Amino acid sequence: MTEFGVETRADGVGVVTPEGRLNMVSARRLREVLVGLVERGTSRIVVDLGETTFVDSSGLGALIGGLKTARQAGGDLRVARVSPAVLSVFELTNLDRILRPRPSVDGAFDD
Amino acid sequence: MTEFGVETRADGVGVVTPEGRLNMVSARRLREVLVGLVERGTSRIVVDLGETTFVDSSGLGALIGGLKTARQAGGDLRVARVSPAVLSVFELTNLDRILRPRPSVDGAFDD
Amino acid sequence: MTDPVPDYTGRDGRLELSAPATPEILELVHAMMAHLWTTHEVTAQQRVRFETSVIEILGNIVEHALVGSAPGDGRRFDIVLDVGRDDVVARLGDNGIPVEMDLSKATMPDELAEDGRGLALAKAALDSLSYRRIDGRNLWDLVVLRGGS
Amino acid sequence: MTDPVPDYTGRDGRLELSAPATPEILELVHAMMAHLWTTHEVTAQQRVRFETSVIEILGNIVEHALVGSAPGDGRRFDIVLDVGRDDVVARLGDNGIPVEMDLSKATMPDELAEDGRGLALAKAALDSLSYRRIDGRNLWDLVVLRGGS
Ligand SMILES: Nc1ncnc2c1ncn2[C@@H]1O[C@H](COP(=O)(O)OP(=O)(O)O)[C@@H](O)[C@H]1O
Ligand SMILES: Nc1ncnc2c1ncn2[C@@H]1O[C@H](COP(=O)(O)OP(=O)(O)O)[C@@H](O)[C@H]1O
Repeated sequence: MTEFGVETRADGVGVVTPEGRLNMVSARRLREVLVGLVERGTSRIVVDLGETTFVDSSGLGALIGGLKTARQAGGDLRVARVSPAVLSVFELTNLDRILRPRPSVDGAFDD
Repeated sequence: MTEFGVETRADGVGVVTPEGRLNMVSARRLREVLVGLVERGTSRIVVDLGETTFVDSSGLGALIGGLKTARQAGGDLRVARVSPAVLSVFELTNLDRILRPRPSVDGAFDD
Repeated sequence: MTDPVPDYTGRDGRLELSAPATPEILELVHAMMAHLWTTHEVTAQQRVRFETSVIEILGNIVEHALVGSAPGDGRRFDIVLDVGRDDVVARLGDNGIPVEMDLSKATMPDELAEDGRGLALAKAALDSLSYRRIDGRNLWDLVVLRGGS
Repeated sequence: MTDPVPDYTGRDGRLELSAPATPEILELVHAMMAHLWTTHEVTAQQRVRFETSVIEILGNIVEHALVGSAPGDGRRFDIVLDVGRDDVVARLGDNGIPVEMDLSKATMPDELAEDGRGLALAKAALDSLSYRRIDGRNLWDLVVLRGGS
């Protein structure tokens, strides 16, 4: 089952690390985690997909939902460490443009 | 799939650590590992079952085969760190007497 | 969609599962696909396209099985999976409500949409996706060809 | 063994798999049982007794499916698994050779024996094990009761 690592860095950026598969079961939990972070004032968020082996359309929906919530609060959501398998799902849905994957978590907010 | 850790300690005792499930597929490999150790002169062997989640009758057969081979070469085979689930399989087959589980790998040859 | 219904019973290596249509079952279907990959060499690209599509279609079945039915009221599905020499195929069947949509019109929604991507993703990932209603059952046939990647 | 053949079709939560009778399939059947345990509370003792027995019977089927048949010649099996209120049940079926042994005579071999423990172990672990040959098929029914532990 999917576990979520959640931490807030010294620079105020929240890092969420879903482990395993992001499907209709775990996407609901990811949504809650992302909204919870923004509500507590953390609107700059990196979703570290380095431990995520699979993403389906509900996982993509949760990421887009998080992105919109973060932007509404003046922040942003970035995804990092995307595997080739997950990247091809981004590409098939044309979401690689809006969820532009960053190679590392540390540098995800550098631009 | 089952992996096997194999090491020979400073005191000459061989330690084999099957990880995962010991069933008809992996039992064959365990047999080969045990015979290989005895052939290379290591006849005192501890099978560390601390990472073994399941044992069926072919796994039991491989352990008994290893025990006999080790004893024929003047050594012995001991099993250590047996989980409650695996212990109940030993008990159902009355093999807990001949494969008397030891709590630790280090102390498995103390008696 | 007027092609004859493919017959998979001659595929000796096929896996068939029949199970309750619950969200938890997705993990077991992932395990079935993982089993297929251990016994056949299929490229990583083909695997991800197939797995994603199967989970999208099954996810929809599970979602619509839950709508308007109490948990445990016995809504079930079945799935056939097989890797052939030339293709990887799945058939999903369920006795749920008929699907009221035209598959040919399923297109990718706006980039900021939070849902509505499932069928368009499966169509984009597969070499062939077809839906039929036969004898009160929904039947979905999914194909990834092994030729290219 | 003259009891009527139990009918499991009314069990809405059952899992049914049909697959090639290969050694690799054991891992997938383990995954099916793991799925059962995530959806039902069964004691650790009952789980290990059931899992071990299912794998013993299936292991025998796989072994005998391989004897005298070329790999890939299409020998298959099916399995039904269910957790009910009072029991955990499995039925395994295959179209292999009839089993030429008297289950009531399967006893634990000498402690230094390297095989011959499978059926005796399943008998010891289960509350009920029965074998029937029906319509050219071998049928094994396995039951662990949930009452005690
Ligand atoms: N198995 C199904 N049963 C009934 N309706 C379905 C099924 N699959 C898809 N649909 C219909 O098609 C629509 C689009 O599905 P999809 O592209 O997967 O997006 P989403 O499920 O995110 O809305 C659904 O909203 C539903 O109305
Ligand atoms: N599915 C089966 N098909 C044919 N023969 C079987 C089957 N299962 C068991 N047997 C017979 O019963 C014997 C005892 O089986 P078992 O107790 O599992 O021990 P083992 O398989 O280690 O010999 C087997 O050697 C075989 O002759």
